Amino acid sequence: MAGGGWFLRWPVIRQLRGQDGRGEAARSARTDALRPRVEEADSVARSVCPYCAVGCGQLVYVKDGKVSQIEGDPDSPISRGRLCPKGSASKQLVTHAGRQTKVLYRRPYGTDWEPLDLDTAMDMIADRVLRTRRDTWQQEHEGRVVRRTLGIASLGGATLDNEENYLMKKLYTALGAIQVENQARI
Amino acid sequence: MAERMGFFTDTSICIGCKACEVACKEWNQLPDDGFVFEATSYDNTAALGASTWRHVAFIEQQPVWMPDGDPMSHGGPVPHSGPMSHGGPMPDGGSMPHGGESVFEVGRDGRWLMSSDVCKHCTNAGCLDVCPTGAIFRTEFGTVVVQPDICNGCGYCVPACPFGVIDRREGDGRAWKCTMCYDRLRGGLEPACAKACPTDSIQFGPLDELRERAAARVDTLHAAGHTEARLYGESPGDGVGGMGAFFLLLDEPEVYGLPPDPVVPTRDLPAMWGWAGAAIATMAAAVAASFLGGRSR
Amino acid sequence: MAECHPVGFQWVVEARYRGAKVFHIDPRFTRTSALADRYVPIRVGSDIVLLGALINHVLENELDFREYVLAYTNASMIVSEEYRDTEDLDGLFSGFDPETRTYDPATWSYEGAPEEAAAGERAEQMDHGREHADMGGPDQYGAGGASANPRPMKDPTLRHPRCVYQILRRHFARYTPELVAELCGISPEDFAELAETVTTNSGRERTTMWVYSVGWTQHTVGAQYIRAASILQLLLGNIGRPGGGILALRGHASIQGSTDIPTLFNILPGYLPMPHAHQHETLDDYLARAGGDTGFWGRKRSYMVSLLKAWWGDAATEDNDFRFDHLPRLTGDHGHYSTVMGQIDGTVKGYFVVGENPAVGSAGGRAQRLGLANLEWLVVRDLTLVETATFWKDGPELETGEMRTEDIGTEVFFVPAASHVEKDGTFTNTQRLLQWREKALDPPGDCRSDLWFFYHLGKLLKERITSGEIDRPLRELTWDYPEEGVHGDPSASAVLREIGGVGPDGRALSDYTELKPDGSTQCGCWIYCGVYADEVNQAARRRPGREQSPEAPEWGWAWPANRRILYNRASADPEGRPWSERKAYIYWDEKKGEWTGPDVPDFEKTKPPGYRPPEGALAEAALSGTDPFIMQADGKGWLYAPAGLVDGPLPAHYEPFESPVRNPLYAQQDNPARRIYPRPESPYNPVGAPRFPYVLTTYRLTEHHTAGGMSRPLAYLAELQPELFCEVSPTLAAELGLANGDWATIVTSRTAIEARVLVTERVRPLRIQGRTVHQIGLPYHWGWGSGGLVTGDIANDLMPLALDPNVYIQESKATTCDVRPGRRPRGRDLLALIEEYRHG
Amino acid sequence: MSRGTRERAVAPEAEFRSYYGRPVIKRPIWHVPHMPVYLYLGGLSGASSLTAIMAGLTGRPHLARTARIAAAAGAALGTGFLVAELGRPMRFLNMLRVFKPTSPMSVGSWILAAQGGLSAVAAASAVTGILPAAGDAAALATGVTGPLTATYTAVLVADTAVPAWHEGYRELPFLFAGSALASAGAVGMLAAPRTEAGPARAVALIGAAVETAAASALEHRLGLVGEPYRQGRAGRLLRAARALTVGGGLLTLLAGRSRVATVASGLSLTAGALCTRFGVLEAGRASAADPKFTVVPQRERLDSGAPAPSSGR
Repeated sequence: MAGGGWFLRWPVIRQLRGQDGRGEAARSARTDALRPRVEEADSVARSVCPYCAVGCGQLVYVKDGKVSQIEGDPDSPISRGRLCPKGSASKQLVTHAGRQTKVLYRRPYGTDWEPLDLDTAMDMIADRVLRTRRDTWQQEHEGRVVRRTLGIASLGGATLDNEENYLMKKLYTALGAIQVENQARI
Repeated sequence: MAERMGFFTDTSICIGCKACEVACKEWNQLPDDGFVFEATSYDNTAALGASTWRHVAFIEQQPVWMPDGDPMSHGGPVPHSGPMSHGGPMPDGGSMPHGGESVFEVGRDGRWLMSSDVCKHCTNAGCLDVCPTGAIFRTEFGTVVVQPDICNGCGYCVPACPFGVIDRREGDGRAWKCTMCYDRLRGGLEPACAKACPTDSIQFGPLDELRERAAARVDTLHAAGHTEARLYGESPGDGVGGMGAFFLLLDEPEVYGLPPDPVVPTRDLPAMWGWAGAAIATMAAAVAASFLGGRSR
Repeated sequence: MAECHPVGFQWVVEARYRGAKVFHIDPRFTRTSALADRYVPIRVGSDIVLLGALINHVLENELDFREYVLAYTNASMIVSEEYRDTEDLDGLFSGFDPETRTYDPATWSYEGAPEEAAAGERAEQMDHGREHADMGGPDQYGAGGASANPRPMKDPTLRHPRCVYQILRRHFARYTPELVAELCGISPEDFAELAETVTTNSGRERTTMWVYSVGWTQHTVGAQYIRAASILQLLLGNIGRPGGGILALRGHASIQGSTDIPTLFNILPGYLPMPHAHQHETLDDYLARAGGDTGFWGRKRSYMVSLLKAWWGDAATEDNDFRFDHLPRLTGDHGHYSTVMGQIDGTVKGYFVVGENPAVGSAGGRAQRLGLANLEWLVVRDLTLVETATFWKDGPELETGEMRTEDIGTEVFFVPAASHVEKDGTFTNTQRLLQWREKALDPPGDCRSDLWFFYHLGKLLKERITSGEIDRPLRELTWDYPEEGVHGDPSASAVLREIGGVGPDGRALSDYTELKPDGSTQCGCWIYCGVYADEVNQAARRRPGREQSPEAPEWGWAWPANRRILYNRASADPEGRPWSERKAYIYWDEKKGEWTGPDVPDFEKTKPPGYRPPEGALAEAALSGTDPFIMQADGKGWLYAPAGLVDGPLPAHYEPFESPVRNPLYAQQDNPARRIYPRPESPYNPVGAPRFPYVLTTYRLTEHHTAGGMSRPLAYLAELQPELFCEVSPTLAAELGLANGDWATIVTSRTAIEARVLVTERVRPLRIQGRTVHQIGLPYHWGWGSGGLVTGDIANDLMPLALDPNVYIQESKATTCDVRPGRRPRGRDLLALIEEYRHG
Repeated sequence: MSRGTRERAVAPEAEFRSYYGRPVIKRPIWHVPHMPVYLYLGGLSGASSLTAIMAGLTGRPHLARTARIAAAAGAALGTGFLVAELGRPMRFLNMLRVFKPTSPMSVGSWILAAQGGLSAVAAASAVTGILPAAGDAAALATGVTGPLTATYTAVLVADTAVPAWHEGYRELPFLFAGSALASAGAVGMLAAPRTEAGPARAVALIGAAVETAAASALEHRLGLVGEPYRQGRAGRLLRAARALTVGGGLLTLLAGRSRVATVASGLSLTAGALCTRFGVLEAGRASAADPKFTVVPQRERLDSGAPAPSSGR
């Protein structure tokens, strides 16, 4: 298709040379070069849809450090490559503009958010956990050893990974925090 | 030219999930269409357009239930709330009118028809025929595609489509519609909507194969008593020479917002030029007469 | 199912292609109804009447799968003379204490003294019903359920008046088609068709399956709904067989995993109960009371010790009870709603909210927000600024004047989370399948995985702790995971390997039967034992489905032991032969001397059908070759639950806590043991109050996800369902003057919200007890924030805090309300309106 | 299935089924005033070309010169409106990328290009007096491109799925031709000296008559599909067009030597022609907006057992 300059590529000339003006002759160079963008992906991760519990397989295509496409994994015996509207919107879920990517801090009685460094936030949270735990520690309750705190509670979503739930339960239990709950209750 | 590819949308197994709409938008990176509550069943998309290349229609055909918990009448077709005349929920509120003109017996259970509409990729495509720039062309897969690098937004394709599919996008100025994921097809992938469709209501494949499959499906449904099942757009003998995307419907096409007997406008083009020729002759004669008659006067 | 699990629904479509008949029973005609063979409308909260009537139909017509019932269920067992049924006590079972509103289940047990009474107090013999109730019911007995006398008296003829079969007959006798018509609004003809279809599609050649979701669980009798379905399915022989079962469709990617490896107060990983202060001082106490000693649950010491070893490593030794003391103790209900009350009362000071949004997603949203506003500190981790993180800035209580930003002392940390593609790890799906997700890329900005957050928080805490005694559990906690990548993420596969278990040789274990009670093995969750077998991440296996059998055993890994159908021994007859060729699955291969079939047998592979346990056998050895329910102490499916539930051994119909209908069956209107919070933050609609004449139910839409945090900010989803709406029938719309597309206000004692009106015949008025009952449907995906492109009022704000007493799930599927045309009042006027309604 | 119901569905009340009353086809997106003004200018240009030729041949130099200018200005201005109507005006040249006989707009673009070029040469020559032979040749050539320019737009409009347009494909060319003649005649009357304006008046008169007759046929022959020409905004515009055209025509007859009456009649005819073009666009919009115009005729066709056959291309 290349060569011959613009004149020979001019569809009218191509028409005169016998190409169909509603087909071949009308094609642009861009059209001729068109390929599915997933072909250019740097990597493909085999993932699982984060919405409901059917567990549909997803293929996550990454190009230049950005997700370029998420679609169904045809290998999955559960979903056979199919996705519902939410699963199909997964790329938007991970790339949409409303996603919050910075730590925010609201001081007591504050009227607005303030920026906060992640490391500082982690330190502050650790301090509060230890302080509250000390302040609310129950060694005994109704004459029985309970060694716990009712001052710290947790509520987790059910999109947490098993590994995450595991570390959470392990850490909370070691801290003596028992009010550990999950969407699974709700 | 490769084999002609197409869509067969079997609405009898559509669950109205709209995965096709979203998968299409994700792949083709289309803008949203605004956030408007339409109060027309679960359809807030309204219609196909420049930024909506799949549209799922929802048609409620339910028996009219009286306060005593019984359908309004017994025996014969149960009156239902399907869209009649300007049917559907009325903009002025109130309940959906039930004209009582049921073509099908909806039974006690009622029906909720859902159907994913899309560009028909007509054999004789109005949009393609009238496009003055060659932006719209027929691909090696027999599909009809707009080239966004060519389209100058003349808008002619918009009224030329007998299905109201293609539209010009505000702010962008160009015309857009379903490409049957032309880029994906070139890479041997199936279109995003067909791939996502959870129940395989949207099937993609060589058109001939799909037509056979569809005929068999109609036979199955008829045998099961669903005599209302019929194909729409599969016949090469129709007014657009057969559709590259055809449908199995459970009611008349117009109930789904589809034209019952679409015709490609260019079918009458020779006749149109003929009449234009006559008008030109009239013009010439009129002018000649005006001058020559004037001289004689 | 088509609405909320569309991709799963493809298998229903496939089944229909093969001749399956699909009934959809739902208060609303949904997208599922559209593809069902029959749609049966039902009044919310009346399902036990329907299921009970089906059970009655089976029993009265002797349509049960008798051979299965006799061999595999407790139908023939004789129940204690002291047992009194709801038929005898007008809606109560024996053992009820009206003071505490709890049951002492002692009288529900089988006849005759339990043989192993000396081994320790049995759960069902506990003196204090209160404790029984406090401990969260079934969970307290672990995965094996409550223990019960494994060898009670039996009557194989099923004629003994106190045998389970006869008790069932009496109990369900009043659950008739007429009652179904009167209470559910289902016509006798529809019921007859359903009953006929279910029974003719059960037996040797065919199976019937029931599929449910939160429409069955979010009730004050939710657990008993499931029990009712279990009874029906056991009677029809539909458990443990292909095409059978009771399938819970769970609504979140790893909600199954979140129960298996619970972030739940009352259980430890693998459904081991959390120890209770009053009962479990030592490991021995604990094991003695945590369910039976027979069946595979009889190995509970191995499971528990291996867990303690996984957590406290070398510090856990035989001498120190494997650090059983390090576990904090429960003293009652510490569930979500009790925690909220603790926040309001000021006992709870700090709160982690991780990928959850209680300000919108939990019932009685105002109470949730009052609790949040009374915290000292709050950590919210999510993808967007969910309402729970911003309630102090823009919550609805600011508009009404109940709160002022300047008065709210809660210190809030919003720490952004990584998305599912930005971390690796496993989800456990609704069929117990663990699937490993590969990480696609690093998270942006400050976003980190929850694994990162809790691992590094743990490290910081361990750095700061003292040598004091209270810090010992933390100090001794094993917390060494390899760090990876630019952010120092702990290795998720290392965590999974710990969960899957490691043997004395340091190698990953392959099966939970390898776990030892002596501390030589460690395993973070015994039911997941083997997920890292052969040092291979089994959950990451991806052999394409088309290259495998339909069971696809090499795709991911299902607990336990990669079994796809639980209790599949029941797919063969007592002699080990398939019930029929058509339904062959797992069967005994006499020549090879083992169980075989397309799935992993859920049975000891080489235990022959003829095996009979010797006297005094423990664990699985105590079960015979014909006991398929291997986690049960007696190996039987329980038609009647002699222990384990806190609100009765059998399901009985109780009205929802808020209902416009009187219970005609019993004097007892609602579940006597239900849990409520009668306090100012949690008001209730009076039963039968004329000012709340309509039935309200909530649900999800395909286009959105739960409280909307993962869907409202997405343009492609938000545009599909942009506004909160309420579905009403044309009849009700005409009565109230509601116009399609206009606004309506829905009111309960909690609050009033506004929604657009969708008038539709898909919602049908039902004839209940001779009068018309209108139901109103509300999807609950909207809130004011979460970065949502679309916003709206919060449906859950309307819901009462009334809980199932077994599992503490709130009744958000059935309540009462009023509906008014037009938008709701704003500000103080809203409070005035609610006051009016509260006090009539 | 009840046939009776279907038959009732096509009763005179035009009861029919649709999807929430939503249109089946898309409304033409062309804007006001761009599109109708272009139609007017194309007509003016085309008919003026004919007038110019005949005026030249019959020795009416002033009229010829005026008409040549009108033809060139009409084509140039019209092109301007056309470009402004494009969603991507910078890509105007893509109109000449292909030549598509199936596209009246493609054909029209080439015609307009020719008409524009030729009429410009003709007008330039007439105004400057340079290269008169070339000017005359160009003017003569517009004898072909002119009437095409004036009428191809009727084919363009008719070659759509808009029922009121498509079904009017017989009348629309005459409507446009008549309207073009009236427009050109009016401009001729207004701009040429009275001594030469006689034929222009005649052109205007015949044009007005043809326009009025075609409009009337359009309104009445099409039945239900012609409804938009009779009702609503389009109906009002077309009634105004008729009044202005008929009035302008009568005035032309009666004007005699009165300059004022001549101006009034010329302006009236021009206004009438413009109203016609605005009315046609409006009718197209209304026709597309109501599904009944799409559904009812198609349903009748199907029910009469004569569905549209394929064009067999």
